[in-house]
Amino acid sequence: MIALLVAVPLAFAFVTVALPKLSKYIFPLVALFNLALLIGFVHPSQVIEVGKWPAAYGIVLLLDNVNYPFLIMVNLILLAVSISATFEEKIGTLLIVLTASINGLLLTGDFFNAYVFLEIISAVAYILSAQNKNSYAAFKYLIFGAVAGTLYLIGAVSMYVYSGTLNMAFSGYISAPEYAQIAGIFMLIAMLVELKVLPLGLWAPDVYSNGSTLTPVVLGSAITLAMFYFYSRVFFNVLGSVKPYLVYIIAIISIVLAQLAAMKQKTLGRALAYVAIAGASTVLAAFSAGAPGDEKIISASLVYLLNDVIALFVLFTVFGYLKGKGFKDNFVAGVAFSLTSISLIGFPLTTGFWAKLNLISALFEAGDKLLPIFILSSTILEAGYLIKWNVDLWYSEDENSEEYVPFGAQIVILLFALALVVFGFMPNLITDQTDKIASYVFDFSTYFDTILKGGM
Amino acid sequence: MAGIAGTVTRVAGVLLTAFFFGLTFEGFGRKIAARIQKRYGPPWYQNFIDVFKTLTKHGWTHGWIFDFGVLMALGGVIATLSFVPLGNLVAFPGLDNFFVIAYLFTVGALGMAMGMVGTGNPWASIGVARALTLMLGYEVPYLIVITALMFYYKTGNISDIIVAQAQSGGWNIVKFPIGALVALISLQGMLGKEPFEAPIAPAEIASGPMVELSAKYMGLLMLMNTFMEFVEISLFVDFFLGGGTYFVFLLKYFIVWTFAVMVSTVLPRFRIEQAVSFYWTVPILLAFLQAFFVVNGWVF
Amino acid sequence: MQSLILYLGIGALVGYFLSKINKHLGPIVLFVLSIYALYVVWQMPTGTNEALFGFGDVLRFTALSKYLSIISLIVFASFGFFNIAWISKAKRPAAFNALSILTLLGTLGVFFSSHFIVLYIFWEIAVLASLFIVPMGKEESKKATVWYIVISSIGTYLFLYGIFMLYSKYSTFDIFEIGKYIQNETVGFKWAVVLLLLAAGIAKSGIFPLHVWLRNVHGNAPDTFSAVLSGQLVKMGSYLIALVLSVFPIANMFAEFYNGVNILSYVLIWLGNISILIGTLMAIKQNDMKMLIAYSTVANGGYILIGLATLHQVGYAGGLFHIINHALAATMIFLSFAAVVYRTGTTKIDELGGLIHRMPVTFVTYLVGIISLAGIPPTSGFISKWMIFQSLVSKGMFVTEMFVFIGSIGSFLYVFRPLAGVFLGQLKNKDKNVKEAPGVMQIPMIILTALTVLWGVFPQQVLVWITDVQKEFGMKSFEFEGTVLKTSMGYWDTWTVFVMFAVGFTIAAVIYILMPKGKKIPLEDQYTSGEFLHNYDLYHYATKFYVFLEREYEGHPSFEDWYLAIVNAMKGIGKFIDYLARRTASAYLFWTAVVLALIMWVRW
Amino acid sequence: MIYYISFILIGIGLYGIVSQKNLLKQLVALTIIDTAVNIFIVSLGYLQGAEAPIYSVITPVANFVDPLPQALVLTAIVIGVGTLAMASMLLIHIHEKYGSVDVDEICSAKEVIE
Repeated sequence: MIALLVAVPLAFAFVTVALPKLSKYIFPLVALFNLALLIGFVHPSQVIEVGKWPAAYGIVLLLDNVNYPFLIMVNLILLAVSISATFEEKIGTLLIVLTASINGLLLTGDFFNAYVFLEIISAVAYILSAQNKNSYAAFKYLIFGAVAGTLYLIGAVSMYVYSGTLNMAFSGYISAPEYAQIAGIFMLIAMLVELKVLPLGLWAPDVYSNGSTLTPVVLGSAITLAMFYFYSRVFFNVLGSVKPYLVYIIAIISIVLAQLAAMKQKTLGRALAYVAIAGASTVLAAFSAGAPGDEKIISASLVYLLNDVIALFVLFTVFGYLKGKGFKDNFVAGVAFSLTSISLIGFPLTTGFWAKLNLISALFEAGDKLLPIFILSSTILEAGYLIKWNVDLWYSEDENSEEYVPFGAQIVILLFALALVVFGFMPNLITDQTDKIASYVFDFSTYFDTILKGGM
Repeated sequence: MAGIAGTVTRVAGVLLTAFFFGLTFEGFGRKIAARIQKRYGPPWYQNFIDVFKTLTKHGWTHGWIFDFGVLMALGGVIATLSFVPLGNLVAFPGLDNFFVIAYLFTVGALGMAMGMVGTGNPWASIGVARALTLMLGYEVPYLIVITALMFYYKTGNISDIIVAQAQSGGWNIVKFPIGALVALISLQGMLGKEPFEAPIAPAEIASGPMVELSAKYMGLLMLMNTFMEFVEISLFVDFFLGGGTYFVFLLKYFIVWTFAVMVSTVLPRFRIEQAVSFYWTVPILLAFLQAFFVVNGWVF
Repeated sequence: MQSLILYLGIGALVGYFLSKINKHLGPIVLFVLSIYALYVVWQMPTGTNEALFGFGDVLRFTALSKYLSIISLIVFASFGFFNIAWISKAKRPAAFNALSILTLLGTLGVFFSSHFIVLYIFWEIAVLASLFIVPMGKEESKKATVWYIVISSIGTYLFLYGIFMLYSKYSTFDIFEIGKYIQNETVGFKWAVVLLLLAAGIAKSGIFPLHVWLRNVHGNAPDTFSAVLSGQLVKMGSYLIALVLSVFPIANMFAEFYNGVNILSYVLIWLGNISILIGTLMAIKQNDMKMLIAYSTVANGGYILIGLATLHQVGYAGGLFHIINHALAATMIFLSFAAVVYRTGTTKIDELGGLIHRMPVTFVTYLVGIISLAGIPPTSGFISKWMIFQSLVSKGMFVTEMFVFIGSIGSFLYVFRPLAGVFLGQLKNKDKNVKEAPGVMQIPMIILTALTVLWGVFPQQVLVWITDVQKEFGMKSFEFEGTVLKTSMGYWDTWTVFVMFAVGFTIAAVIYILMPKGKKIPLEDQYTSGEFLHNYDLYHYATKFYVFLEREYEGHPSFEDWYLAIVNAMKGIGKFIDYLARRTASAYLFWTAVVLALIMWVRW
Repeated sequence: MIYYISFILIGIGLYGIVSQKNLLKQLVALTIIDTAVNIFIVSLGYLQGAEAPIYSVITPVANFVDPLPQALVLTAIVIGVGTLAMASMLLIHIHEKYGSVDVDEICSAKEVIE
């Protein structure tokens, strides 16, 4: 059943190649179908052995308690994208392919299969980046992404060499930690690139700020979410849980640099791009702080990630449509923008507040007093420039142009913004879920058993 | 009722003393100044003549704030004066806290400043601005010295300090010579006499605050000025010269007044910023020196 | 307390929608709510605990809460009433009203909380609500907003860090609970925690080194809202300082340094000293009347801090008393400025003049406000200054005294500047037709004026509140009997002083009435050194009022510039990052290789 | 031995990308890396003296090289080609927009356009 999550979008992608005009309508349907399938028909844990090859030999697709919520979230975001974004017909096909490949990346239990999905995602991302005649930025991203991809491939193949299998669970089980570490380093670099952690995320500002409306939204929300899932899968579940100090430090440096760069920006798009970098870096830093099996930190950082992703979705959508014009005639967009930026900063009674509060609290409990300092001080900067942008946009004097936010997008961003506020008032709705994910993230034996023994 | 009657009598005594002796000593002061300058000078009662004459003339007013300011000035100073101990003549025993007097004093100053600026003449504004600036100069060292005294005697009441001087048998001018020097320098500024005469400076800014005054307004403010001088010098006498009985007090008062007049006669005028920077260097350092001595118990 | 907070929350919504119908309705909602809350708070017994929407005992009504709530509600009630007329000048009236009510909710919540996180939440609500009102002001108010949020965030996040340091030790967020344990910690921990907790209060009440936002924010915010900012929100910081200093046994936690003053208090007192100096000297320089009073808020924040930090029977009471005085005075002053701006449209002192002849009520409000601010009897402002002076003198803190006296005498200087420039002097030609502020605006101004004088003459009510606070925290409480205020260094009687002032005034008045009447002459009838003047607008001394004094500290360092320089340096790093990001893929790849090599070398 | 070749090739490719200012040359360097990685993978599966992994009359005993890397390489090559094609497309667009594929010239052209 879960194979349909990949197969159906892929099939429809081919349909839309033939009938490009339909893509606009098929894409939301596909996303809706995925959601319906996920919520109504499939439940963790399920395993599919592709081509009936048994687990350690063939490709395995797995739905468990970790990727199930991620899948729902990603498909929800893609559905939102399908409603809120306006795109060309060809891009519709691409987005359907993206749906398939993200679902595939989330489901797969195989290193090489993951590589293929990663490359497809990247390819889509390159094309999305090249929107709006932004080819140069896209080319830079491409060079960078391609090198990262080859590094990932080296890592995946190394795992194969050490363990004799590409199955994540089994190779993680079988390979000695020091080998796994070397393979992990290669994969890590690839992921740092995709997670746009500075200095490896230097491609992001150009791509995010100059592309079409769609580019930063898709890259910043759906793909980031998928990458973080993959990171947690590979590094918490498969390659064992050590606190990677270097990643921690790099992520912290990245937070600082990104915030400083965001502060300096004179255009909103670029500032938001750096905000996205800082957000991703913060989550990564928290992930590495929580790597030695600290479920509280992981849970809190997942809330943080969710808040970040939704907030950036809204912010980038508003930016994409209004191009930095004021909110005078776009009241709804303005409200959504302000609410999400408040949540992103982490003012009380928004999701961001609980994200930061829980994260800091969990870090303190774990005895980590360094990261809270950076989180809090970066929040100061973030508060400064985000409020500045808000004020500038609300009180901008410029005569309004024809830029407006379409109705569908207005609904979507308003719903997302309100969701952040509602979760702010009822944080349990979301923390319960993340607690659950966090409790499974480190549970390698269950994962191993599920995959090897067929789950059912 | 007897208490109230006594209080009223004492207040009346204080006010009348200030009125009579204040004006008289001012007359003496003019005479002394004239003699130093080799002039004959007016008679000693000249100031009485001035006050009464101005009070009875028809003058000009610039609106209600001008009138109100003048009244507030005189009223404030009268209120202040009634709390000042004149030697052993204390109108309100126990209520002569120094800070109360020092701040009540500013009511009168504020009233005058407000009324004079209310005339709409910029010379008055300049004069007031200078007066306030000068105040920032002389008040700080003065207050530090006085608070050092208060710290030493563990009381903020002036008459208590007078009593303590009598008991220990030494005037504070002997015990706190540096402080007395600072207070004397500040006193010159308070009195607005040379070398700290910039706020009035008749030849420069047309008598500053007084530029638009006429007739009874002038008279009321002359009274106010007399009372202010009386408060200032009385405080010095009480704090440093041991107060004393009524007549001894007046004698000491006269000596201090004469000294101030003599100093003012022979000195030229500081520019206002010179005055302030002077106060902010020498007297304030001396004041701190005195405070340092007091804190360490080095008192003669 | 819980219901009060709930009502205010609903009130914010109601206020918003009512303002959409008619913008004058919103302030009425605020006014009614504040009066109702004032009634409730006045009645409520202290020491009660309450749950907040089902979360444990997180609210606690202490005597300190009561005192500050009453102050805040007085400020808000007058603000609300004033706004009924003023709101027609607001840029976004509906949002303005709703956010003002939310600000009130936030501050009251802060005063009621006994749980650090709840306190923090309410704190941020107050900050956020006020934050979005600020940019409705002048053009520069947008920049001011950024100053506001950044400095405020610095304070609150330091505070938050401190909370978590405590939480990781004691696993509780209850303020009073923590106060019991903290005494036995290591010295470093105590210093860190107390300073971190105080940071929020220091930032909020505009104490050096986090004072820089006040000029921008109070100076540029919407005119009436400056009254709330300076009269009320700043007091939230003072509240936090008072709370931390009294709940934690500071005197036992830190070693004695000088004459019974512990070392932490001494540090705080020095911060207060510097604030007073900066606030006073900078206020003297300002040409914008709102900015001038904003700097005076810095100086008065210093007074409050010094008073509280002495932790002395008299000084602490003086600090608390100064909170109410400055709240009332700042509100009066800013409201009178709002009335002036309402009629004339400018805040520059040298563009105004002679308004007393057109706006006498506004003038009187301002006059009494500054008399109280400068600490001149018979207003309440003097009482608190007197108390602070007495306690400093009794401890022999001469250096602090110097700053305090500079602040006190300096305040005569700076408050006189708007008095002379705006209200006195020559009436400008363009303002010849200005009318007095509307009656609705006059009423709160008159009430505040009356209150200031009333509490100056009969301070018992305020002193009861203050001594309740002192008793609650187990300090020796300030002694007074009727209108007689007592300290170890003597006493004074507010009533006698007032009577003597009345007597003096009567004597002067009698002389005045007995003597021949003066003839009223127009303002243009002036001594002009013999010149013939065409334009009396120019015959008004308001520009560079204290130029001779300003010249003495012309080249002073500016903390605002320093902070901006730091920001610029940070932006420089950001620029470098941005430069890297604009480079070719080669550069990225180079960095990849570097990171890869690094990771290979360190292995994680 | 062959590992070293592939690593040397990767090094050359990285150097090429870092040092070259012509975007097309960077792309060439990228394909060099791609190829090098492919060689690396194939070389992993190679066993000295083993035979092609096909059951037949000639090889009745399964003395095979590892077949999986070869399969992987096929996929990787396809992906590499896709990337190459896309990069070429982007290069054409870049050339259309800026009239050059040289980094410096693009930068100066960018300033003109913006």
